[in-house]
Amino acid sequence: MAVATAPSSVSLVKKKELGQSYWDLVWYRFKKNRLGVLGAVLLFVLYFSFVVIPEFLAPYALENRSRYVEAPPTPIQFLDEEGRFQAPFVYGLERRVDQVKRLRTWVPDTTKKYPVALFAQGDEYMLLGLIPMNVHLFGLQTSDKDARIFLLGADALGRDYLSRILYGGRLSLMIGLLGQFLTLALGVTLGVISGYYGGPVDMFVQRFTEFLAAFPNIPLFMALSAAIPAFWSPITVYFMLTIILAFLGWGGLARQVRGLVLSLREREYALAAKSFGASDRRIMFRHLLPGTMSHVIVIATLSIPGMILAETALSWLGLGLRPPLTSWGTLLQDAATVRAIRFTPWLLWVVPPILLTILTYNMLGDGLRDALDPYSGRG
Amino acid sequence: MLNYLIRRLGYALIMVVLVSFVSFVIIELPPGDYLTQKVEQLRARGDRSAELQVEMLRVRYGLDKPFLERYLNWAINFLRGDFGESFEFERPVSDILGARLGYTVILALATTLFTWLLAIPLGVYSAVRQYSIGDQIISVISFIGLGMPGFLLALIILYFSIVVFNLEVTGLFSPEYRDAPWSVGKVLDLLSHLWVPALISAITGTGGLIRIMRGNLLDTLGQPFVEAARARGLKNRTVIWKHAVRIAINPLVTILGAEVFPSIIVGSSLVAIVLNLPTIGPVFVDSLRKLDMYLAGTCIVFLTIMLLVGNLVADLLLAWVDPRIRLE
Amino acid sequence: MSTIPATQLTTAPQDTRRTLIEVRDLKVEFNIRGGVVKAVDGLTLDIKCGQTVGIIGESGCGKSVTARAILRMVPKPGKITGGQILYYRVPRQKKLAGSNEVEVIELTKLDPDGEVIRQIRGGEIAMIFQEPMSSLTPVYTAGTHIHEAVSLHRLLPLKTVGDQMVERITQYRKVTREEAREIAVQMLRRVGIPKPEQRVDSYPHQLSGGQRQRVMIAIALSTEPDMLIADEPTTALDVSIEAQILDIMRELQQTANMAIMFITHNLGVIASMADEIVVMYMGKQVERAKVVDLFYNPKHPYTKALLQSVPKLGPKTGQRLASIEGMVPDPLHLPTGCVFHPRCPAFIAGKCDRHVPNWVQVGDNHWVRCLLYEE
Amino acid sequence: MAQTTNGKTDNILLDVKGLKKYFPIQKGLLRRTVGYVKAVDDVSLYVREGETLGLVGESGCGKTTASRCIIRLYEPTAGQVLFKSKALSANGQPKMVNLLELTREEMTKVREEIAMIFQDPINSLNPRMTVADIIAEPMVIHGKYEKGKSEELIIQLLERVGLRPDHLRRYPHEFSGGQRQRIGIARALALNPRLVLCDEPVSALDVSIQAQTLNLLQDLQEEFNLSYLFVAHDLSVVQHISDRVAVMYVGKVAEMASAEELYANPLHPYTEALLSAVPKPDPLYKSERIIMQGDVADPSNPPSGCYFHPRCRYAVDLCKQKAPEFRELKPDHWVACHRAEELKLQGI
Repeated sequence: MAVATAPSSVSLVKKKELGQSYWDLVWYRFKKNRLGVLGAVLLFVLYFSFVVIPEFLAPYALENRSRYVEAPPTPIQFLDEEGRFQAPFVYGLERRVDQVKRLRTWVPDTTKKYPVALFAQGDEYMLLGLIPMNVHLFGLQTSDKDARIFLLGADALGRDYLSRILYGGRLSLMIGLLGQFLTLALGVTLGVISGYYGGPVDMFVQRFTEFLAAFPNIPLFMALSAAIPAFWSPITVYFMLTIILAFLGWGGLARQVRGLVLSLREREYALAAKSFGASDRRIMFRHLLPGTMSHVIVIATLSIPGMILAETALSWLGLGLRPPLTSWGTLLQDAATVRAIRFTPWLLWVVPPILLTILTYNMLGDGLRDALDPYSGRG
Repeated sequence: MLNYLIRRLGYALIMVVLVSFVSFVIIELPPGDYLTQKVEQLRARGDRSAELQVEMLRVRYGLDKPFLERYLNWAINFLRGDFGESFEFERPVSDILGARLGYTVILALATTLFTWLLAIPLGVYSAVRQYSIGDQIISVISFIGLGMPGFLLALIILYFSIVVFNLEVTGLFSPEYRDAPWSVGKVLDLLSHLWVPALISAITGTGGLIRIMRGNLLDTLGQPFVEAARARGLKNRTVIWKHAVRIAINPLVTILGAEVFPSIIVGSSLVAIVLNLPTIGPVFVDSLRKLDMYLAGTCIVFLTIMLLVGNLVADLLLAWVDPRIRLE
Repeated sequence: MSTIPATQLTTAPQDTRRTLIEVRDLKVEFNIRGGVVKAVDGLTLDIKCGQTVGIIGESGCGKSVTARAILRMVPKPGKITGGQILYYRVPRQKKLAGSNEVEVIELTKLDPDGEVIRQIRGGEIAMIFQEPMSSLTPVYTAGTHIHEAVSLHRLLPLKTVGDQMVERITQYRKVTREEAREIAVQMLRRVGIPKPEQRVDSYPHQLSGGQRQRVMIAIALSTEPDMLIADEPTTALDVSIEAQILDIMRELQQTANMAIMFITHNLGVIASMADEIVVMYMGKQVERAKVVDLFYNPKHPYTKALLQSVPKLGPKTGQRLASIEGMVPDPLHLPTGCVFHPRCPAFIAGKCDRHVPNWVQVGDNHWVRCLLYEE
Repeated sequence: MAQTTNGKTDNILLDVKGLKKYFPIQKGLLRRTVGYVKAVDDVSLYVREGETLGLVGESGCGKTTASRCIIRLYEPTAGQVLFKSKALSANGQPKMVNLLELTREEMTKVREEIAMIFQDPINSLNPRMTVADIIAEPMVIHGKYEKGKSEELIIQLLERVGLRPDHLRRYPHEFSGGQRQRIGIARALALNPRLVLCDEPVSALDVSIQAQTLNLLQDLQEEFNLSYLFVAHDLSVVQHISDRVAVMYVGKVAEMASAEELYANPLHPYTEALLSAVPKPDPLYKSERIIMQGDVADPSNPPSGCYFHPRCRYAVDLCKQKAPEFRELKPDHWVACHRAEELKLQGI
């Protein structure tokens, strides 16, 4: 007998959540989880800025090269040399050779000042692939074609690194969603069928997932992606990679869904539906599937970051996406060497957005996990 | 029991053969082989005799033979202890792996020990003092660690040690000790490098363990037998450790088997690549990238063996610690 | 109707009159999100040596919490917020020396994790639980469980030979491993487990439900406690096993002269086990009486209704069951006045919903909390 | 038409003959079947129209499995389940059919006539559906749901079982156990069945709620001329609600008779012991208690002969060797015991 909880759960739910549907309840619970809501909001912002409008946010086009090879970040200045407050501007860059370290570096050229403006005109682009525009969130207001603003520095081809991170996010963030979508479609369908009917499908799902489990995971990823021919077009490679991620991911999901269906199938409400003559399809999709959805959503949310990371890691190792495709993984290729860290540490700026994405997904997933289980009587 | 062992081992053998074959197929999938890559490199360098040289190598490595024959040859030699030759290093696979095995094992054991010794007590504390400040701090840290990919963390640590502290932390030894014979100084030097992978595993590896331990223990603490033990007049500490933790820790044994043994071969290869550690992981990743098939194949086979052995050991261990489980 | 036979079981006459536990106006509250649940609200009772006190009530009425309060094991977030639990204790050492000197311990004042309460728990007041399936730690054998209890609480005399070559017991020692095992085998035999020498090494999953509950009883009694708290010990068992367990409990009580606090919702079980019964409803005790009195002359409308709502075995009457209307109220929003008034057939408007009834005596050892009997 | 157990075909609604359900025990990688749990092992019983047959026994005796086999939630291993169906007859005259031989479509039709009430008031209602949806579900399945008309019917049903119309849009978790059981009862009545299989409908309820629910079931029976197969482990409840009672032990029916007869003059030693074991809510009730030794037999490895013989105090050698036949010893009093004639057993 649950001494402590017996009085609590039922009555509490009753008071505040009277006559609400399951999803209303979930929403009500989720809203109260501050970390989860924060995760959801941040994720929305991330996807909006990296997937929908990176062209607008980025000051330059993806392949906009300049002579400023490996230029360090140029901070926005508000004070001129005499310390007077001014409209924001950046200095020009000047090449200097450091005799001691035998390095070529860039230093601010205080003789050149370029004012920074919001909604500045710059490289042409198509917003959402539809609307031709040339306005960027910010940029330099100057006629000097050579002037650049590098908030996060420039890479080895003199391209603005901030712009590249913004563009690169699109592929990295989408691969997680796409891959997860495929995984869900495969895993849930096969899982439900396998759990409900058993038989050959069940055998196949079981043996396949067992085999995948016995196969070392990371190498399988790598071996499969290594098998993608180098001459394929980048887009094909991208989709192949998505399919590989989904292919390796569905087994686990199917197994979990199978387990859930197996337990739900013996619930008395499923038996009740059967006793009234409900068809198998109706039992599966009206009674069993909704019961698994909450878990599926949580699992899916929590495994998207894994997919994003897999892309990042594979591309970083040169086994995933390859240039000219720009993703966080390919950007990492330039950043993750001891030499790069020593001499161009700003290239590591690609790491924070990756971490932020992973963290927000985890926050959202954790919040959902609590919210989707409203009968648990927890917090 | 013996029956069970024989069946499990037979099953494992089939699995190893299957996995090794499939991995060979997968490595075979990309068009061309290691040598086509090499030819291109040599050509790019303007080496005129490339074609001839490569043809010789092709015969030497048996790459001119059909796939199945190559696999069978390699598999039979494998049983004799000859794992083939690495194209990249032009040395026997066993030499390459053997040289790195020692460090890999040391690193795997050290990080595992460190992770578990840290995670279990923290998980127990977190569960026993549920919702206390300590629990919340541990929860937040483990939550972050859970999502933190090791190789990115390694990059961050590298950044701070190089750019901020100007410290050399890559590798396992400083240059002056790298080829020196073992001495107290060398051991100290090793320890001064070992903290980086240890720290990384502490952050990334403990998170999940702490969460699992906490969850399991909370479930167990709610069980009637815990209350019954308390009602017998046992000390709180005895109730928690002897009755609750003893049960809650069982599922972790499975994780131990599935993680520790494979990690001896490729324990966090990505971290090892970033930190330039002399372990098997980086070589393995590189061999996959370069289609160095005998090296890659050997690694995969050993990895599979380790995984299967790990699972078997975990199952045996579980049956040993939990009398409810019977092996049949 | 109200004739009480004088032969209510009293086996050890000298010891029975001594009060062992006295609960005075006990209050236990659970501070949960959304409010305070008064799990136990003003409970008063006493338990004498060798006596069985039954507590009955429906789920959530606070009977299990009461039992845990005595052992200071109220689960979080519950707290004892008022009242006293007095324990009239003869310390183990003195008892073994033959002394009957009683010391009074206020259990409610003890540190719930402290040394004193831990000596009492299991040693002097033992407890068995509803779930025999999960009340034994799955990785330890029956023998290990008993050993654990015995080595904590049981003392054996350390004999010394004194001046006049007479054996004297001057000290006590803990039992050894071998002795504990022997005790375990003995105890298992006493609770009727077949082949105890083998069963002592059985793990819980190798035992059936009935056997597990016997092992629980064996553990509880292995320390020779003064009182046993049995929290629904047979609810999870089948009738045939239930009969076996109840039989064993009755028999052991008579030989060991223990006090038993027997908690159940089953009127049949309580009728055959208890000397005195406390009826609880929503954390409050509504009636207390000797068992025959309660069954043949119930006073409180709730008790009456409860007795009439259970179908009885025997010649069929064809009558409908008298049911209690309505439902158990929300513990966070208890009715005003008497908590039972919305469901009470004897409800007096303007009185029962306004005034909280007092605990009044209506007969020899018969108490009731109902406005019908006040004034 | 097949012959019924007792030869009388007049008013028998459900006639179960030799019903068996063996669950295979599978082991190993290849799921080899190494044995069977004989959950239901030759059960014969019948239910007349408008009456209640109580099916009583200890946990694991197969009573729930048997009731589920009748409506083919589990496919029985062997046996016959004859049911007098109106839905399957062309001329409106009820016709005896063997449910186990029906096609899927035919079985679906019969399911309108047989409804089921489940034990667990928490698990038997889909937590994601409103009360209205739950009660409408059988109608939707059988294509009988009409907007407006059916909603009215659902409201009537709700009121009939003692719930309010404003409960319609709520979810199961907002109700107490007793109320949930009422929802389950309303759902069972949605298609106007003739037979209701009640699987421990009150054992999860508190005493006071249990009485309410039993009364409701009795009222509904009278009102709608329902027949009940009432599965329970509580002998007092079964006696209270049943016209006739069948006692099961390890997959077999030990005894079946009218409630009065069975409780007063049991013929099977198991029934006798069971009756004596039930604690009576009367402190002055004294009788010789028969304590059955040992535990209920394991249905995957039952004893030889009569399954009850290891615990039976009247067992003789014959009981160890030969399984007794289930026979009609007195009119309408069936028993499976070799020594039923000679024993003088004590009832209540």
